[in-house]
Amino acid sequence: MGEQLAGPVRQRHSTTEIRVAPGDVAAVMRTLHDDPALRFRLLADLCGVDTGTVMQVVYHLWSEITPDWLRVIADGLDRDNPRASSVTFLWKGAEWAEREAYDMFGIIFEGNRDLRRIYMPPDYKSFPLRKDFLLPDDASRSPGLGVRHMEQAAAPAAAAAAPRRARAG
Amino acid sequence: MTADPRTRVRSLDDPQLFVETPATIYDAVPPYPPSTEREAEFYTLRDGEMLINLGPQHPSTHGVLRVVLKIDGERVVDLDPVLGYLHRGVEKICENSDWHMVVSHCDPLEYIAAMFSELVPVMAAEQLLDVTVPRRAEYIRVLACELNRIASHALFIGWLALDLGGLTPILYGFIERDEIVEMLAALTGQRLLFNYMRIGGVNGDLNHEFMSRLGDWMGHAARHVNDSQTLINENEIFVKRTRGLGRIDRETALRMCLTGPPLRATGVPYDVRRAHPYGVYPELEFEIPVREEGDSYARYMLHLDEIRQSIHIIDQVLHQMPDGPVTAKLPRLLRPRPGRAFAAIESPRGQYAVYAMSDGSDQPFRLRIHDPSYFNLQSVGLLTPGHLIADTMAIMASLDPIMGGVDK
Amino acid sequence: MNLIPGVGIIKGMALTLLRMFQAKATVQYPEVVQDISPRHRGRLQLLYDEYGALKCETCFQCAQACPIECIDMGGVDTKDRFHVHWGPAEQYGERREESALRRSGRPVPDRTSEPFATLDTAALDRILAAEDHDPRRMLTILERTQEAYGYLPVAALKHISHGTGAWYAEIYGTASFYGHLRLEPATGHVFAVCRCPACTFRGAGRAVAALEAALSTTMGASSPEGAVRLVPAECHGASPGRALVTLDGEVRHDIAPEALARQAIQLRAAHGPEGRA
Amino acid sequence: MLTRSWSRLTLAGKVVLPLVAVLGGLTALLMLGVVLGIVQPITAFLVETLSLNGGLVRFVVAALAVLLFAIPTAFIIGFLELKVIAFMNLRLGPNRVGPWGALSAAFHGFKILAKEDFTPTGADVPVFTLAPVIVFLAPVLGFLVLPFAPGLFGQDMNLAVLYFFAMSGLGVVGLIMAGWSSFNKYSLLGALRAAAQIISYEIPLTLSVVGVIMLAGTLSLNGIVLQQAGSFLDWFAFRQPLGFVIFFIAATAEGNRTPFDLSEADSEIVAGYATEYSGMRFGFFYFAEYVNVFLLSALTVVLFLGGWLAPFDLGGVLHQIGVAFDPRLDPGSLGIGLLIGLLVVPLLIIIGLAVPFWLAKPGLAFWKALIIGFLLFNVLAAGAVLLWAVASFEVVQGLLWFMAKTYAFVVILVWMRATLPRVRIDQLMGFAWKWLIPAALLNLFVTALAVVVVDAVTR
Repeated sequence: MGEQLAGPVRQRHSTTEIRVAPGDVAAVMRTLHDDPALRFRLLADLCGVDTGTVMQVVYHLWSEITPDWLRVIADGLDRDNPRASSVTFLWKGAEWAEREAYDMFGIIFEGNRDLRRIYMPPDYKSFPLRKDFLLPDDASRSPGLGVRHMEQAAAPAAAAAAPRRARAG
Repeated sequence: MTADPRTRVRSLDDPQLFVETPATIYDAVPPYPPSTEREAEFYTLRDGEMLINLGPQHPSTHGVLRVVLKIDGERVVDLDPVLGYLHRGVEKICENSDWHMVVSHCDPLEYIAAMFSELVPVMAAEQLLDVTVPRRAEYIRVLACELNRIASHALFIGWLALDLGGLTPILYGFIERDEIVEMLAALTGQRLLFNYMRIGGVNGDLNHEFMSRLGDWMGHAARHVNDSQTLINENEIFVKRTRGLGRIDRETALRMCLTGPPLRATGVPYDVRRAHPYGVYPELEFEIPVREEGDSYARYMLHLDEIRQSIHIIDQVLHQMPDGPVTAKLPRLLRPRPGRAFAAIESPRGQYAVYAMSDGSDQPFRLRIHDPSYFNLQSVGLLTPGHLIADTMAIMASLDPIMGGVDK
Repeated sequence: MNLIPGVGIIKGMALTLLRMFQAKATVQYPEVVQDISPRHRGRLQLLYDEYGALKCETCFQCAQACPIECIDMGGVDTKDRFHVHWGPAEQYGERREESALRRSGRPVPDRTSEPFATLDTAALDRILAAEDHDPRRMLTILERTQEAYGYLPVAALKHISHGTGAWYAEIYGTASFYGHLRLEPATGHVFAVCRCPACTFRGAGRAVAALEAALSTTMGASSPEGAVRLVPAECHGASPGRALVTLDGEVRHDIAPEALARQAIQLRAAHGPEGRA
Repeated sequence: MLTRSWSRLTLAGKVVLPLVAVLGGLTALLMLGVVLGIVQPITAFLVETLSLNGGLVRFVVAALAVLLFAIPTAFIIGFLELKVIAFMNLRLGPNRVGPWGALSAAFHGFKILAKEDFTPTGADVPVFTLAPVIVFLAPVLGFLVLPFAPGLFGQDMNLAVLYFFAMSGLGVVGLIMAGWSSFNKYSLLGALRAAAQIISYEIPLTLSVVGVIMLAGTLSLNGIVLQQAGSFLDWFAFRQPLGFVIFFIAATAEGNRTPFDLSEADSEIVAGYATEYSGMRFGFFYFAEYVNVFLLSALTVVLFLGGWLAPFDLGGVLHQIGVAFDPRLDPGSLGIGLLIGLLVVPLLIIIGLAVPFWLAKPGLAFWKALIIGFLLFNVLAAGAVLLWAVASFEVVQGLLWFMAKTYAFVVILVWMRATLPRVRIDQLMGFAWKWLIPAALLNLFVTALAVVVVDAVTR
């Protein structure tokens, strides 16, 4: 499967991490699931991540061969039109997880029969967990770091709207 | 009912959105055109079929869950759960609070087993901070979690019987739970949301009050649960209503991402305490109860076996409890290294996991909470069509969803 | 499973009949109070000391430390001047009680909740823009505001709070912490003496003693007739070779105790008989 | 001046003063009438008309008595249910209102009176308001027929059993009206379930009673009870055991009691037909259920356990153990002894009862011990009078036995409610049609065969 890996395989705290281009997520998942040597039969978790500049979809898998988790990161989804292929053909249970990722980040999963909003009201326009979602109330005020510009009504010209912190590792 | 003039008002939680006055309560059919094929297929009614709202305000939905049933007479043809009534945006709030506050925000998620919903973010933070927790703290964590598991299972038995009409087991369940919760209140200070786990250990050491109550309780452990058993296990009406109901086979269970008792009832021995050992579980000797039938009755009996296993674990933990500090040395302001961590534990309802990302600041960059009830509840849509309305109660009760965790 | 169908039901009925005559688990609450464990954290209440005074001086520590920011508190500062509030910005709430009382014709008890004078915030906005609305440079913002308006009006503090997003209570805490920041317009002349270790070596102590004798008052207060005030100052370690003593803002070069005393008495005399205009 | 003094009156005064005024006026009017001689013909006319149509008067009085008897029964059974289920759930149940919480069910009733009963939008108002009345009156009318004691019954119809089934059929109509008219999907489901359940359980109910009728030969409940005279072995329960079991199961289903309480299954369809009801309308459903429980257990007792008949002859038993008890004791024969007894004996008994308390608790003042003694004396006296009444009056003994047996069955029904879970709708119907009706027919066939054979042998 070497050619489909987009990044180095990392190993820490009993979790193996591989990065995959969003295009060949379906192929990688099928091999992981069906290959008798791997047998990753259980999808532990599926979640969307917004790293401020790019969107990711992170899958956690488990197989009875090793007690470790396998983290597959579909990296590099474009922020304005995030698209990823759905894994409901392997795990029907991922339907709701993908619905939540769509509801919170706007990631569209091709192949998911029922991609509706699951938490927000159906006619809700914006996607709450994206980094540029401005919270109307001031839940963002927190004494820890003083106040970040998230609640800034008139965004100052100098600092960009996105948070000023480095991109996550 | 003349259509009242639809005034457009600015929606409260999304400033750019204009919302018509909310549709009247009793048309289950949404006022907007269906957006996906599944929705279109669900909301087209053949003759003789009727849409009925089960919830959000309904006696047996274990919290605020609305299920739109498409029924033909008493038989359920199709089912579409509608979530979001209890959604508080915990993940967004956690992104704006520092690592200590995350523990308090995650407490009320699976509120019946609050000890577990605290433990997972703490373990994720410890992975990010590369902190080794003292052994005594690990043992106390296992002790508190197993006690909380017994309390949660005792309540599960009560709710299952209550949803099928029996009035007595719920009371025995609450009496059993109350003894345990009083004991945990002596240890942690709170009855429901303990807020006892800290990053690097636990809040306080075992005190005399807790040990004496635990001693009495161990003498007659799970006495009321045994009473509920005689009331339920061989009761013909109960058996006839739950045996063979909501049967799911091993393959579909894995595909539906079921975890916890519903998965182990189908024969798959997946328990995070054995599959991905954490804390001191490798040193404890206990076996994972597994059943083959995969129906509501098997799920119910599995909970009883798990209670016995938990008592066995508590016994061992009390014997092997080492001495030493209960919290690791940590700076007051925690700024974990930029990176990712995935921590999962076995909560009474299944695999409860947190995927935490840190960007070096003292606030989590992303905190994804994986709740077992969210995925277990999903299989209700697969199991219920074909049965009667009364069976949806039995199946949902046997899957034991907690809406706090489902809606996050 | 037992053979005869009815046995399960009968066993269940027998058990409930047995339980009917057993000891009950109910605790008769008002008569029998269950013992609360010493570690109980359920009691959230404001404590009173033995004289009946509230043991809370609105220091906001609890509100700041609260993990889920659920503590909403407000209070009046020790000199009964400013109504300070911590918690989510409840714009409407702060005015609600007072306006209700005023509309009902009853006197508003809290003098500090007088509707504070409005302020032309042009200068303040320039300062905020210069400091990039950054709450961590709060001290410089407050000092430059004091230079612009002569003191720190409440409206300015509110505007800063809205501009930088920090809690109003935090800003009020910073303003009232530093001696050189004034929350009230300075009346009459102001002697400011910096008492940091560097200045004290170079004669600040003698200057303060002389001024206190001349003005017959103590540090931080004004002379009896209010002509001259003696306030602590902050030289940030940049004192020019001798103790930092300023009169109405500009630095005094001759800080000999006698000269300062003569100057103070002269100012008090100038202010003395014909009274302030 | 009048208004000023009126405002100074206390609240009690404002109530008592007008009352006294009215009474005084009436007596004055009556005195005037007697003097003028117009009162006498009026009373004569009244007596004459009443005596003419006695039957109608008896019916009106009986209906009134039955209605007044039904409400307290509903309160008592409501309280009984709360307490028994609580004790079985290892909790105490209501114990704050009245002694041991006895008045709690009564206060439930008054509270329901105070609650607002609104009509939901879209509800069919006339049907919506009439439904609870029908549901409540159906079982209450059923009381008319019950033989409480030898002479004590509402209306002795010779078609009593038939009348009773007509009334329970009427109840179903009320349920369907309630369910259909409250414009709520849950109510509709609940009403249809109730209709299906009660109709399909009416058949085994009637069939099992036909067996008893064949043996008793009469449809009148009094006749049936008299047929079961003699010791408890002559009761129909022992001659019709299968009929008795079928009747009891069908009766629980008829009263919507667990395990057949599907029409008001709160865990599935919120509150069934009573979802949209609140206030006194819901109160009617609430009381109807309890009155139905009393009615069904009373009927089981009358048909199968010999209504007001004693299981064994009390007098005979007492006689055997040597206690010669002649109820017609003539107190006059004691002469002066009676007078002394009435003055001295109660005092002695009170002191006798007070002393042990005074000795047992040192801190207790003697006068307090006396009060306790006096209370105990009252209890003993009441007991003695009751025993004497039972021994001497046939009606009191009959009523006592009837009430004891009926409340035993009420407790059994409540006991089932505390223990058993609910049955599903298709199991409920399957059980009725596949099990109960064939069993009832079999019982019918066997009884008929027995009657014919016994006839042939004895003739």
